[in-house]
Amino acid sequence: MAEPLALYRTMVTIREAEMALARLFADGEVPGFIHLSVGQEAVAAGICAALAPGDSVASTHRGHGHALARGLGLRGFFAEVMGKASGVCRGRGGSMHVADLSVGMLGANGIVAAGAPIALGAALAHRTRGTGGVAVAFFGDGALAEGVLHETMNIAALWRLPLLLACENNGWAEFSRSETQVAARLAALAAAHGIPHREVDGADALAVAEAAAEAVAALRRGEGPRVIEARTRRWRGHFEGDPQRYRDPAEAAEALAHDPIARARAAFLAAGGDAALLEAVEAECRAAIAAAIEAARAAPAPRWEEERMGAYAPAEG
Amino acid sequence: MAEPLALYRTMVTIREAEMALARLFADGEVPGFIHLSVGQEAVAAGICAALAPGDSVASTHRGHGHALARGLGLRGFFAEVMGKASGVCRGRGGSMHVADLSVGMLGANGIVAAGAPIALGAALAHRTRGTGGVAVAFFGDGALAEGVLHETMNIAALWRLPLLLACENNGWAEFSRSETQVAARLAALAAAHGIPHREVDGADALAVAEAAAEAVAALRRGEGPRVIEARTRRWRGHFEGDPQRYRDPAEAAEALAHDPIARARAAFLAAGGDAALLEAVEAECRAAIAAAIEAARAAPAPRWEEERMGAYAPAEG
Amino acid sequence: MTELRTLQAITRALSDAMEADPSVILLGEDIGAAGGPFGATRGLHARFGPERVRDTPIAEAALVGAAVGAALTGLRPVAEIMFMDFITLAMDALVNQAAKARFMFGGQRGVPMVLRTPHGGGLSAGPQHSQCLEAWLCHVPGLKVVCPATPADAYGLLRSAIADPDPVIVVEHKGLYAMKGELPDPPAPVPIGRARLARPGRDATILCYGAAVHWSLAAAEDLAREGIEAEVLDLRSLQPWDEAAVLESLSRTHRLVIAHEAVEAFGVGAEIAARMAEVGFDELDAPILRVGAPFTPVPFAPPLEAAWRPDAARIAAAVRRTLA
Amino acid sequence: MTELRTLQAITRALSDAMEADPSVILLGEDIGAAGGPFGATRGLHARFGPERVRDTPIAEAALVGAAVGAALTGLRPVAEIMFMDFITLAMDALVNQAAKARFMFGGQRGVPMVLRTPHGGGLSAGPQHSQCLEAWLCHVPGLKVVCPATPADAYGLLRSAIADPDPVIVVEHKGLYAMKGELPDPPAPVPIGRARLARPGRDATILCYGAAVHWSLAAAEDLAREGIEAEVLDLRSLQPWDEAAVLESLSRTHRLVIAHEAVEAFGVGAEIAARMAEVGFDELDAPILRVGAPFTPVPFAPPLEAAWRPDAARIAAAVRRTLA
Ligand SMILES: Cc1ncc(C[n+]2csc(CCOP(=O)(O)OP(=O)(O)O)c2C)c(N)n1
Ligand SMILES: Cc1ncc(C[n+]2csc(CCOP(=O)(O)OP(=O)(O)O)c2C)c(N)n1
Ligand SMILES: [Mg+2]
Ligand SMILES: [Mg+2]
Repeated sequence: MAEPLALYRTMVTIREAEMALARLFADGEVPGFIHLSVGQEAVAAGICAALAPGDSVASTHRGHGHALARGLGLRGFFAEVMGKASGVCRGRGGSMHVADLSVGMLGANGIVAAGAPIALGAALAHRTRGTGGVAVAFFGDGALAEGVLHETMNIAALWRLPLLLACENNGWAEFSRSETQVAARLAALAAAHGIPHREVDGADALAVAEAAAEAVAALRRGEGPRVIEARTRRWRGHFEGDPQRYRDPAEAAEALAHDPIARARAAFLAAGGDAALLEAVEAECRAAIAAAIEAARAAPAPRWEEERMGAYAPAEG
Repeated sequence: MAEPLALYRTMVTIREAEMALARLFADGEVPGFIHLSVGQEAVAAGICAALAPGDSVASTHRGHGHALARGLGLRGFFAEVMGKASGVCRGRGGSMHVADLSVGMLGANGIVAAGAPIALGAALAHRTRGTGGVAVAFFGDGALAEGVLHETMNIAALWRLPLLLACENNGWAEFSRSETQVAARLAALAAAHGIPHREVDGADALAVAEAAAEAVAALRRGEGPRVIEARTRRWRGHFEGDPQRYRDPAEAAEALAHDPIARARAAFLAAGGDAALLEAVEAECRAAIAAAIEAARAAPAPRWEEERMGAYAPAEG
Repeated sequence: MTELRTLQAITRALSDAMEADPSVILLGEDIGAAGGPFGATRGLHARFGPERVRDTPIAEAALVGAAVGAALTGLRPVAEIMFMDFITLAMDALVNQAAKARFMFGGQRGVPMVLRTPHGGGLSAGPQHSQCLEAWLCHVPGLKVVCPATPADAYGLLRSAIADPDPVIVVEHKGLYAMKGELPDPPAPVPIGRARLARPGRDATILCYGAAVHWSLAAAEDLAREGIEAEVLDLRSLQPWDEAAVLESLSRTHRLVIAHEAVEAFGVGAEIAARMAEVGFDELDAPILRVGAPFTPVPFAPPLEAAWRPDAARIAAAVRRTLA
Repeated sequence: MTELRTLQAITRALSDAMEADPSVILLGEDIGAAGGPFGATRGLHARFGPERVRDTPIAEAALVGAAVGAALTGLRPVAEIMFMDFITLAMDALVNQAAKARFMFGGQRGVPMVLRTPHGGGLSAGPQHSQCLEAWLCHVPGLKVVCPATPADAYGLLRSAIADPDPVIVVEHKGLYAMKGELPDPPAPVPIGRARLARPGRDATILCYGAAVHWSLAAAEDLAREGIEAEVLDLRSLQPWDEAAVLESLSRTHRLVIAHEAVEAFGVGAEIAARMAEVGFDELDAPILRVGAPFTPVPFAPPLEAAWRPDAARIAAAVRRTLA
C-alpha cells in the first residue's frame, strides 16, 4: 500500500512546482501556455503510487502532476517548461509535452484524448512482450466527448488489456461545465463495456491510491481493463491567465474547500503522525524545486544551430 | 401506421433489385464492388415507412435498401450502380454512394459510421430551421467500434435532436463476428447516454415499422434522439463474390430461416389478405426493375469529355 | 474606413452574415457565451442565441460531420476548429464527405459550409498547436482554401466563404488576430481566387500569404533600401489560386520567391513553383526559391521557434539570391 | 530468383520480419484468420498466432494510436489501414503523435511503427476507396513514405520500413497486388530514400512511382519506337526522396516529366518540380511537366475512371511536349 508520507511528498512536489510555475508564468519566465493541476494532486499521486518501474503512463494537456508523480525529474521538468536546453525534451516540447520515456512517462499531450490509444498500445506491448507491466491513460471528463476514447475502451475491453483508464473529473472542459458536454456518466459507459468502474474522492490521496492499487493488481492478474473516476476540482483557470469570467465564484470557492494536501496532512496528524515529518518533506520539496528553478534559469537557451537532432534518427555509420 | 402491402412492396423491390444486381454483378454488368442487404429488407422498409417527405436519411456501404425505401427511383438507381450517365449520380458514385438529395437521401457511404454525424447535422438543421423533420442514421453493428458514432450519440443526447439511430445488427462486420469487435451492447450504450433504445426483430417489417413510427413520433415531439436496434441477418457475403470461407455453414443456413418477405407474406395471408394482391405487387416490382435494368443497359456510358460539372459549382454568370 | 483588429473583422463578418441570412449558424468548442478561445465569436451568442451559436463538445469529427449534414439540409454552418492541428481529427468529414458530395452525387447539390481554423506559430504553443497544414486541404478536389493577411481580407474572404456554394476552409493566422487594419465602409466581400498586390515592384516577385505577407513587406522595405524593388503578391486564396496574377507579376519581374510559414517541403509553395516551372518557364530568369519552415515539427522554446519560423531576413536573402 | 506476385512479396516480408524479430506484430481489420481484405496477411495468423496478428475492430484512430503506444513500449507494430482513404480517420495519431514524438521529446526515442495502406484506382471502387493521399504524409516532418512498384521493392521497402527506427508509411497500389515479378534469393531489404533506374534513356527523364512506373515504362516503350529515349526513374521513396538521383538524371536529359496517379495539384510531383526548378534550374531545357489526375474526386464508372486516371498515353504526350 501507498505510504502516506510518500503520497504527501508527491502532492507537495506537484503543488509547489505548479504554484512556482504560476509565478514564473506571471513573470514571463514560462513561454507559451500552461494548464495547472493545482487542487487535483491527489489523483496523480495516488494513481502513480500504484505503479512499478516499467509501467507506462500517457497523460493530457494538464500533465505536470502525472509527470512528476511518475518520477520525471524536477530539473528536467522545470528546464523544459521554461524552454531551456537542459529540459527533459531539450526545450522542444514544453508544458504540454513533458515526457520521460525512461520512466514510462509517454508524454503530456496537446490533443484531448490522444493519450488514451497510446496507453492502449502500451498495454498491448506489455501484454505481448509479457513484461507484467500495465499502462495508465489519464484523461479529463471533457475528453469523454472524443470518439477515440470510446474506441480505446472498446478495444481494451475486448482484448482484456492491462489498461487503467484514469478519469480526472473536475467538472470542467475549458470554459464549459462538462455536464453540458458529455451526456453519459462514465460509470454507465464502463459498465456497458463490461469494464469495472470505481469512483473515488480525488481529494483523498489514500483513497485514490487504494483504488489504484486494487485496480493495478487486477490488471497484473490479467483481469482486463479498469476505470477509476476521481471526482476532483480545478482550482485555477483552464490555463494560467484565464480570467474565468464563465465561472461562478461560489463554485470556485467551494473547490478550494477540497484540498488534498490539507486533507492528507490532517489525516496524517490524526493518525498520530509527527508534524515535523511533514514540514521536513515540505522543506525538502521546496528546496528541490528552488534548486531546479535556479538550475533552469542558469541553463542556456536552446540554440537551433546546435540542435543536431531532427525529426528522424540520425543516419547510421 | 405502415400499411402491410406498402411494406411488402418496398421489401420486394429491394430483394428483387438486389438479386438482380447479384446476377448483373456476376455477369460483369456492375463494376466495382457491391454490398447487398438481402435478408435485411424489413429494416430499411420499416424505418423508412415512418418517414415523411422532407425527412433525411444517411446510410452506409450497404445502402441500396435504404435508398430504395426512401424513394430513390429504380431507374436512377440501376443506372448509377451500373455506371451509366443516367444514374442518379451520373455514374460518379456507384453502389456505395447512391444519393438523392431531393428525397432527403443523403447518400450511401463508403466510410463506416460516417453517415452518423451527417444525420446528426441534418437533425440539427431540421431543429434549427423548424422544419418539423427528423433524420435517420443507419449503421451496422460493426460500426459501433468507430468513435464518431459515440460522438454522435453524445451530441444528439445533449442537444435532444430529432435523430433516429437505426442499427442493423446482422452479427457481422465484414469477415468477423461482431461480438469479437464490439464489447458493449448498444442497449447499454444508449442507456448510458439517456437515449431510449428499442430492440426489434429485423425480419418483421411490421414490428420495425411500428417501432419506427413510435420513435419518429417522439422525435417530432422534440423528445430527443432514439435508438432502434434491429436484429437481422446477412444472407450473402460481405460483398458480392465473397467466398465466405470464414462463415459457419450452419449460421449461414440459419440466417435464411429469417426471411422478412416470407414472413410478411404469411402474416398478410393469415390476416385474410388476398394472395393475388401480393402477386400483383411482385409482378409490378419485377416489371419496374426489369424496365429499369433495360433502360440502364440502353443508357449511354458517361463520357468524361461531356462531364461539364466538376468538384465545384459552376462559376456564376 | 474603420480601423479594427483582425479578430474584430472576423466577428463582424460572422455577425453580418448571420444578420443577412438566418441559415448561417456557428458550431465550435467554447464559441458560445465564452466567445471562443481566441474571442472570434464574442457577443454573438448573446446576439443570436444558443440555437445559432452552438457550443459543441470536444468532438471534432462529429462537429465537422454535422456541419456537412446541416449544409446538405439547408443550413450554412460555420464550424470552428480551435487549432488547425486538430483538423487531423476531422479529415474524414472534410475530405471524404464535404469535398466529395457535389461531384460524387452527380452535381445534385454542394455542401455550403465553412471551416474556420487558426494556424501558425509565434506563441510558443508547441508542436501540436502551431502547424500550418493548408497544403493538405489544397490537394483535395472539392475544398476551397483561403488565408487572409489583413482585417479587410479576413472580413471579405469570410463573407465570400459563407456565401459560397461549396465548402471553404478559412485559415486564420493566430498571430495576426490582434493586428489592426482598415475595413472599408461598408465592409465588402473579397472574391475567392484573386490575389492582392500588396506592394508593387519590378525586380522580383515575392508570393506569400497569411503572416508571411507581413514578413515579405518588411523584407521588401529592407530590400528597397538596397535599391531592390520587390513586388509583394498576397495570394489570399490558396485553392483556387490566382495563377494569372502570379504569371502577370512574373512576366514583369522574371524572378520568383515564394514564402510561407508552413514547412517548405510539400507545402503550398511547391505547387506554385511547380506550376510556374511549367507555364511560367519562359519568364524565369533565375531559379524559383521557396522560403518555408525546415523539416521538423514546430519547436516550443522561443529561440528555437524563432529560428524555425521563416522571417523577413530569410525572405530578403532569398530575393537577393534570385538576383545574384 | 523467385517469381511471385506483389501481394506474396508483402506477405513474405511480413513473415520474414516476424520470424527475425519477435517484437514485430501486425494490427488491422480482418487481417487475422481472414488473411486481410486483399490477402496480404494470408497464413500469418495461423503461423504466428492471434497475439501477433491482431484483428482490430473498425476503429482506425485507436488502431494507429495503439501502434504509436506499442512502438514507444518496445514493439515494432505494422498496422494496416484497409484503404488509404481511411487514413483520414487516423491522422491525429500519425501526424500529431507518431511523427512528432522523436523531435518533441528531445530525441529520447523514435516510434518504430509501420503503416501499410493501399491507394489507387482502377477497380471502380469509387471516390472513397481510390484516393492517393501520399502527398499529405510527405509534408509531415517525422514520417517517412515509400511506394513500391515491383514485388522486389514491395518486399525490400517493407523490410526496411519495419527495421526503421522512425514511423514509415508504406503505400501500396492495390492495382499492383496481382502483378508478378522476381524476388532475389535471398530477398533483400531496399534502402529507404533511393530511387531505382527502371529504364535508362537520354532524351528526357520520366520520374514516377507506384503504378505510374508501369505506365511510364509503357510510354517509354512507345516513345522508343519514335526514336525518343526516355529514362524512367522509379522514385520508390517519397519522403525522403532521392534528389541526387533526380538531379543526376536531369543533368543528362535536361527534360523532366513527373507522373503519378494522385491529383496533380499539390501532389508529390509539385515538390519535386519545385525543387528541380530551384536546384536543377540550370539543367532544364524545357518546362517541367507533370502528369497527374485532374482536380476532381475519383469517379466510379469505368469510362470516367479510365479517363480520369493518368496513363501511358498522357505520359508519352508530355514527354513529346517537353521535346517539342
Ligand atoms: C482535440 C482537441 N480539441 C480541443 C482541444 C482544446 N482543449 C484543450 S483542454 C480542453 C478541455 C479538456 O477538458 P478535460 O478533458 O475535462 O480536461 P481538463 O482541462 O478539465 O483537465 C480543450 C477543449 C485540444 N487540446 N484538443
Ligand atoms: C472507416 C472504414 N473502415 C473500414 C471499412 C471497411 N469496411 C466496410 S464495411 C465493414 C464492416 C461494417 O460492418 P457493419 O457496420 O456491421 O455493417 P454490415 O457490413 O454488417 O452491414 C468494413 C470494416 C470502411 N469502409 N470504412
Ligand atoms: Mg475536466
Ligand atoms: Mg454488421
